[in-house]
Amino acid sequence: MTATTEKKPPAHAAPRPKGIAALKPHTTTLMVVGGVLTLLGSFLPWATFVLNKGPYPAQATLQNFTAPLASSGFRLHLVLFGIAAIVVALVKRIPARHRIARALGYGTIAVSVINGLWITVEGGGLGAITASEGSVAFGAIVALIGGIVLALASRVGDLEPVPEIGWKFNRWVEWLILLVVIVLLLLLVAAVLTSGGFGATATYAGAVFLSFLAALGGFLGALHAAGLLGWVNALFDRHRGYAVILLLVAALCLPLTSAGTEYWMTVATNIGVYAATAIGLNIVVGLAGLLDLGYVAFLGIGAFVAANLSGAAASAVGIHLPFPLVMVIAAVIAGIFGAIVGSPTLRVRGDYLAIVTLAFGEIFVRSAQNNIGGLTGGSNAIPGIPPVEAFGIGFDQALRIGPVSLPRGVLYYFLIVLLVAFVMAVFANLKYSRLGRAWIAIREDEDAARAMGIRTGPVKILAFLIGAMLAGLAGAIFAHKTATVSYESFRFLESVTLLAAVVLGGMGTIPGAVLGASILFILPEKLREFADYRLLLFGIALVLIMRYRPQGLVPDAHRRAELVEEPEPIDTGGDKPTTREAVAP
Amino acid sequence: MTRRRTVAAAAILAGALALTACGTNRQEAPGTGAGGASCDTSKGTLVIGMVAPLSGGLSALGLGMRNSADLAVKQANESCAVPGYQLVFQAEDDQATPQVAGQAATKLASDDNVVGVVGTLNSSTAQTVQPILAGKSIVQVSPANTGPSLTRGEDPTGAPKRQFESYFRVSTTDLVQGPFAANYLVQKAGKKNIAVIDDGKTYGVGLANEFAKQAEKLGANIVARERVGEKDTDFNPVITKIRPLNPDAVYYGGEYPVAGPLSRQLAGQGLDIPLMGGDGIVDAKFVELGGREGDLATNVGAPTESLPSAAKFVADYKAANYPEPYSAYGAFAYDSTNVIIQALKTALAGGDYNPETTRPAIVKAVQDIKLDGAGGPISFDEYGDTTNKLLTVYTVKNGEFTPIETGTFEG
Amino acid sequence: MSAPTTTSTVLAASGVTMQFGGLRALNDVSFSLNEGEIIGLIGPNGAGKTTLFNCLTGLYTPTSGTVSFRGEPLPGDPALVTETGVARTFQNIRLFPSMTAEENVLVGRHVRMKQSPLSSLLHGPGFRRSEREARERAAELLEFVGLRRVTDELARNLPYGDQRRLEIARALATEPSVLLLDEPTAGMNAAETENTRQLILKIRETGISVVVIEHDTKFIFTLCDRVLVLVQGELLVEGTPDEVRGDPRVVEAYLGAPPEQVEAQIHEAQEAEEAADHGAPGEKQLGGSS
Amino acid sequence: MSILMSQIVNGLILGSLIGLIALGYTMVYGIIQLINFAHGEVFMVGAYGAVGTATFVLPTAVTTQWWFLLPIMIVIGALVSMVVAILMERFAYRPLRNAPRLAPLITALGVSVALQEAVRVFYPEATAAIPFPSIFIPGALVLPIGDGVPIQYSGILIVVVALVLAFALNTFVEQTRLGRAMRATAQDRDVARLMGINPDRVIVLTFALGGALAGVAGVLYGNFYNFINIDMGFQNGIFAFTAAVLGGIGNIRGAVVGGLAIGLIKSLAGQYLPGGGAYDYVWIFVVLIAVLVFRPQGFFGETERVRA
Repeated sequence: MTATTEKKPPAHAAPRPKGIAALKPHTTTLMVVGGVLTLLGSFLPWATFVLNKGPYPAQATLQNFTAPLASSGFRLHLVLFGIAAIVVALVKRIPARHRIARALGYGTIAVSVINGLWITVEGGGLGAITASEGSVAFGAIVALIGGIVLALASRVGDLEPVPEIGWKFNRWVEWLILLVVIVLLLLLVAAVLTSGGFGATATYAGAVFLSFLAALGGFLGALHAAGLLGWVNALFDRHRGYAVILLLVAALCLPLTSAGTEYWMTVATNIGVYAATAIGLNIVVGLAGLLDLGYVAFLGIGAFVAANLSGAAASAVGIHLPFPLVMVIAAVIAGIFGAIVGSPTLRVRGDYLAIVTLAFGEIFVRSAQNNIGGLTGGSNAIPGIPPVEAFGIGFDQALRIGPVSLPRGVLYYFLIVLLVAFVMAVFANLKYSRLGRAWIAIREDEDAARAMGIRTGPVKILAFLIGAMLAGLAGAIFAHKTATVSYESFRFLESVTLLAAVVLGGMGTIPGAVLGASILFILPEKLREFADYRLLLFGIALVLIMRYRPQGLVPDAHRRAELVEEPEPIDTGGDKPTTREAVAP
Repeated sequence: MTRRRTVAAAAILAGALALTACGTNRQEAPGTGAGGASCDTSKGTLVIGMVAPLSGGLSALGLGMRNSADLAVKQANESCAVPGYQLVFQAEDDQATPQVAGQAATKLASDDNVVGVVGTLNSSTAQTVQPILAGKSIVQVSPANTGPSLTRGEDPTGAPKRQFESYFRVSTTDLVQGPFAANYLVQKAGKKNIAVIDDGKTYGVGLANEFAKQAEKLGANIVARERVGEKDTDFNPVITKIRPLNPDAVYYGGEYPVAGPLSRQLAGQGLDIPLMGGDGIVDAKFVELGGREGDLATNVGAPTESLPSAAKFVADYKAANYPEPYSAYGAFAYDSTNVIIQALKTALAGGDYNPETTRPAIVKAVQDIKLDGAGGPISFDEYGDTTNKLLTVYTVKNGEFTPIETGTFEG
Repeated sequence: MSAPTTTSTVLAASGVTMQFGGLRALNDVSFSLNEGEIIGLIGPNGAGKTTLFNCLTGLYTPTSGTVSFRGEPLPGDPALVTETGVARTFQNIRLFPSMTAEENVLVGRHVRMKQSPLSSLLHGPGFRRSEREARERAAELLEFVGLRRVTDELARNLPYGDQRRLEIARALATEPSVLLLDEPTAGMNAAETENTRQLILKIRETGISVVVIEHDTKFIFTLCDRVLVLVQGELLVEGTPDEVRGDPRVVEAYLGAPPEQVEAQIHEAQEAEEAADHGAPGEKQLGGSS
Repeated sequence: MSILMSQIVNGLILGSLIGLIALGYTMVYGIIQLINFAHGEVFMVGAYGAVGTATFVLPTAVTTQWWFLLPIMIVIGALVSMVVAILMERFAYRPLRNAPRLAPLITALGVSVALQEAVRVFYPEATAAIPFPSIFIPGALVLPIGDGVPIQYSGILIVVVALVLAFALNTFVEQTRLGRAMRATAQDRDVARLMGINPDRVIVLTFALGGALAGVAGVLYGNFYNFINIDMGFQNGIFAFTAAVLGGIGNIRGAVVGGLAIGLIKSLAGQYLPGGGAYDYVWIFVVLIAVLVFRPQGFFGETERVRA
């Protein structure tokens, strides 16, 4: 948990204690000391004995002084942190040294606290990371001190602004760089997903995952502090069309990485379903500012429509239509319901609208549970929905193309990636259009929007309609992938989860909903130890986000309208990218 | 602000560390988990999975299942039940929703070391899990699914058709329990005007439907067919509605959290007639929550007192100090796990584990299994249903469920 | 005076009365606005000036009386009123704060852009053309009000005077025939006020008729062709600036009244308007156009 | 006839409970225009606090006498709910006083989920329903209409307490200095501040009062139904919110009348409308939507305010 918050510490908030200020001339020394301590910590043993549940990762009971190259896992991360800190301390030409040191320091602290705490708790006491029965292991403590010294150095020294890097290369070179960055990104995503191992035998998966995230946060923070992330971001903007295509290809290549297992394909497909739905919700909430608390019902309507047209034995309609047609019908029917649910917006505003949508959601769940019209299967659900088929291949089959074999579920994954890409394109196109501006204007000030000639009623209903259609599309895939559609999947809490995905990612932004949905799905998968507290933490997280970062992880800078206009962004050679600072990574 | 928070965090951390002091929980034989030091585990680790709701509203039942299955795995490790292998138990949360259940099942299915899965709790989650596990020939034994179609297809009575070779359940289906209850209530207890209420969930609706069918066949009059909300607490409107119809008994399809209060609210409205339910209401909490003297219930298997294996399970569970009670499906989860363990032993027969061959062998071994479980003798019919059609009628007497009679349901 | 000789009426109110519960905020107000004319609307706080604007723009439906545009009655929906050709600014600036200056103006182009939802979705050639035209027009308008340099700034980050001018640009983007300005110079210094005066004159030169609400009587008297004085919901005096300036009734009602009395009036009127704002469903129908 | 009467009795009892909870919704909304979604959970937490105290803290000698235990539990329930409500205001809502309107509403959702889960995780065996200490007042008054119309004594207690508390609250708000400060703050926070009222304190007071009433409702609920569970807050909270809207949000009499109306709708819809008990919940929401669309100011809606 420290891992996720350490990236953005409030920098120079508190007044500096006098005693520390005296150290100001010695920040370089402090950085070197911090780096060395971090290195030292990584080489010292971390656990005094082999824990009862099995050995802690990265050979925690061994010291690595004699074999520094044998470091692995979190200890390797610490080695890198330590070396980086020393390099930054000694090479004074590096810009924003203190800022980098701060990122490294927080990373080190987070990594040592996570692993130290885990060993302590699993080991039954502090003896597990200090000294016990003749063996000593002060790795966690020394590394922690190293991290603190690094952070201290940045606190004492003057924190530089994030430098802006204006490097420019030939278009082909920049394309190559982007390609490399995106391949790295793909590998990084795969590494995050697979970190900590898999299954019941991976005892410390949660710790490894959190530690990995913390280390990643530290490194990315350092890169950001050095201005490199900002520069990459500028590259993205300059070659937007190319970058978007690359990202899509990269997403389609995920099955080729270490995350290409049936399990992760299933998780990714579920994320995709929710992300597509959340983007639809983002139109309603993020753009038009209409809070919808029953949104998951549209996913449900799409799913039930698809289930009934799938030829499943338990469906009431019992006809089997081709899948593309089913998707269209599901979207249209969900859209019609969206317009119906949205129609009270003609008269009801704000919170009251939220309650109306909640009421619609509850009516849907209750009606579905009662098997209304025989269409929902009631409490028995609609099971046995056949998989989607194309060219004679069932989408639930594994795939073998020449020497490459892809796991089961990969076809659904491709399908959902394409759907999410489509939905994102819809969202982006609408956002930067007359309609999108009208939505945002309504969100900002409804009366003023009307005074500008916007017929708010139809425009708002259109938001509901389009959002619901996107959810309906996702629902059609959902029905086939899950093979069972039950009212239980569409309860109030699911609507709250969707809303949380939008809010967490950033309201009104394009990647926000995908990011939010990914986090809400991956965290519970990776942190099984905390399954009992899943919803508790979820509730608390909602409160904290609203309080400390209401704009979400990817804030809507809302100033890129001009960039989307040109399909081929022209390299205007603008040497001061003024929009840079706002798009924090 | 920042500093205050840092200080607070540090204080909490320090407090936490101080609590544990400088001790450790180091054990003599490290790395083997609880006990088991004497067993040969040289061939590696095999996993028994579970898919059940471990968080959210149904977690009471799910956690009871998890603990009970965990107990079975621990006992197997202690007794070296599977020579050469260490067994590990892996419980996955399905959040009581089908798509998460599918995800959990996929997770287990893509681990080659998974030899069998216990679960699920809900029938709707089972529908998602079945094909995923079946695709990998992983045996699934459910302690709690009651929907007849899971084993016998869309038309369970007219044209039964086995759905998945690898799916079994030790729980009995609505097709057995509902009619059995009807036989007792109509024929033995002589109730002729029965009001039937359910909670709208798979278990409750199925049970209530099968009960009503059989009761009508036996000549009883179903005076009302009502439904209460699964989160509802106020049943007075429903009771008022059925009161003028003069029922002499109420059959409730659902679980004890509703059944207890329902029974009490019946009395509160002056309807002093017995409430009868299925195994979902057989729980000490039923009485605490308002179940009255004379209320009836059916439960699968012979009474616990007459079964030494059941008494042993209860005692062992107590000794293991789990934080949650074993709840309604604990004993069946324990049995399901033992079914998988014994089948694994049979399938391995001293050989080495190979997912390609051992898994089908396990499925076959489960099909042929004979075991005395905590819920009674276990074996499976051609559909994967339990052949244990032994049921017991209980009544509440002196605040406890007391067996009245045990019998077998025939057709 | 440069009062135009043409007499064609663009906007006319006749007998407009607005009743909020027991309070009559406007009583039988009639006036007409001629092509290319600038009318000033003055009166003490709470005299009903903004209420009159709201009636003219369809935000309120008058209790009785009619408002007509070029002889046709105006529709009772602000959106349609704007489409017909009457645009306005607000007393307390109501820009879209987290949109850029350019986007604010683009929202003003809403009614003049031809872009169906489908073409918004597909971004075809027609879409690009209309979007390019809108942007060009927005750039011209920003240039016109002198805000070209802040095109990409968020509206909420603009200085106060710029916000006022941006609001005017946004209103102009709807291509109005009549522009209603509610206190365009409130809170401005002398230089900015003068700028605004020039801007309004420039707007008139493009053929747009203007009605200005303002407290600054000097500003009004030097800008307008005609001045209306509104007191306690009634049109007290109407005439050229010179006529109005000399009218004793104006001096008495507008300047001479004992301060307490003015205060009381203000209070009453404000309460009435608030009550109107809060009685949501009674007083207006949202949307309902198509 | 006796069916109709019985259903009306059922409706009035449930309705009084809902009205009692709705008071908290209506007051908070009246003052800071926040739909405090978590209010239903405050009601639930109060019930758990009281039951927990009776089960784990109080000596058994005390817990066997209902006339002694019940008042104690009511006070404890009120206190627990009050404290939770105050903490919630202080740490979740107050920092968002000037945030966009979506923010506090989403926060309220988060608080609601967190409170429910906190009880589930930390209260012993809270995953299942918890029996209320068996102190309920047994027996029923039977009105001699038709087959007899039974009214349980514990139900009568609910109606009486709800009406008394609502009346007391109304008097408090209309006739005391603090009550006037509350009304002034509801009208215009800034003006109230100018008049020497500390709006923060008034808001805390509002939360505290609403919380206390919810706590009382929680205990009465347990006493009537003889059990409590962690889901009771959500459903009854939604009902109560509906009641507050129905009565005209911000209006104390309206909340009580709205509550009674919801109770009656539920019991009568289950009896007379198609679908019976399976759809009673749906009918309540249909009424809610209809009211919001066609008469958003509710029955007593003179204080209706919609701030865009």
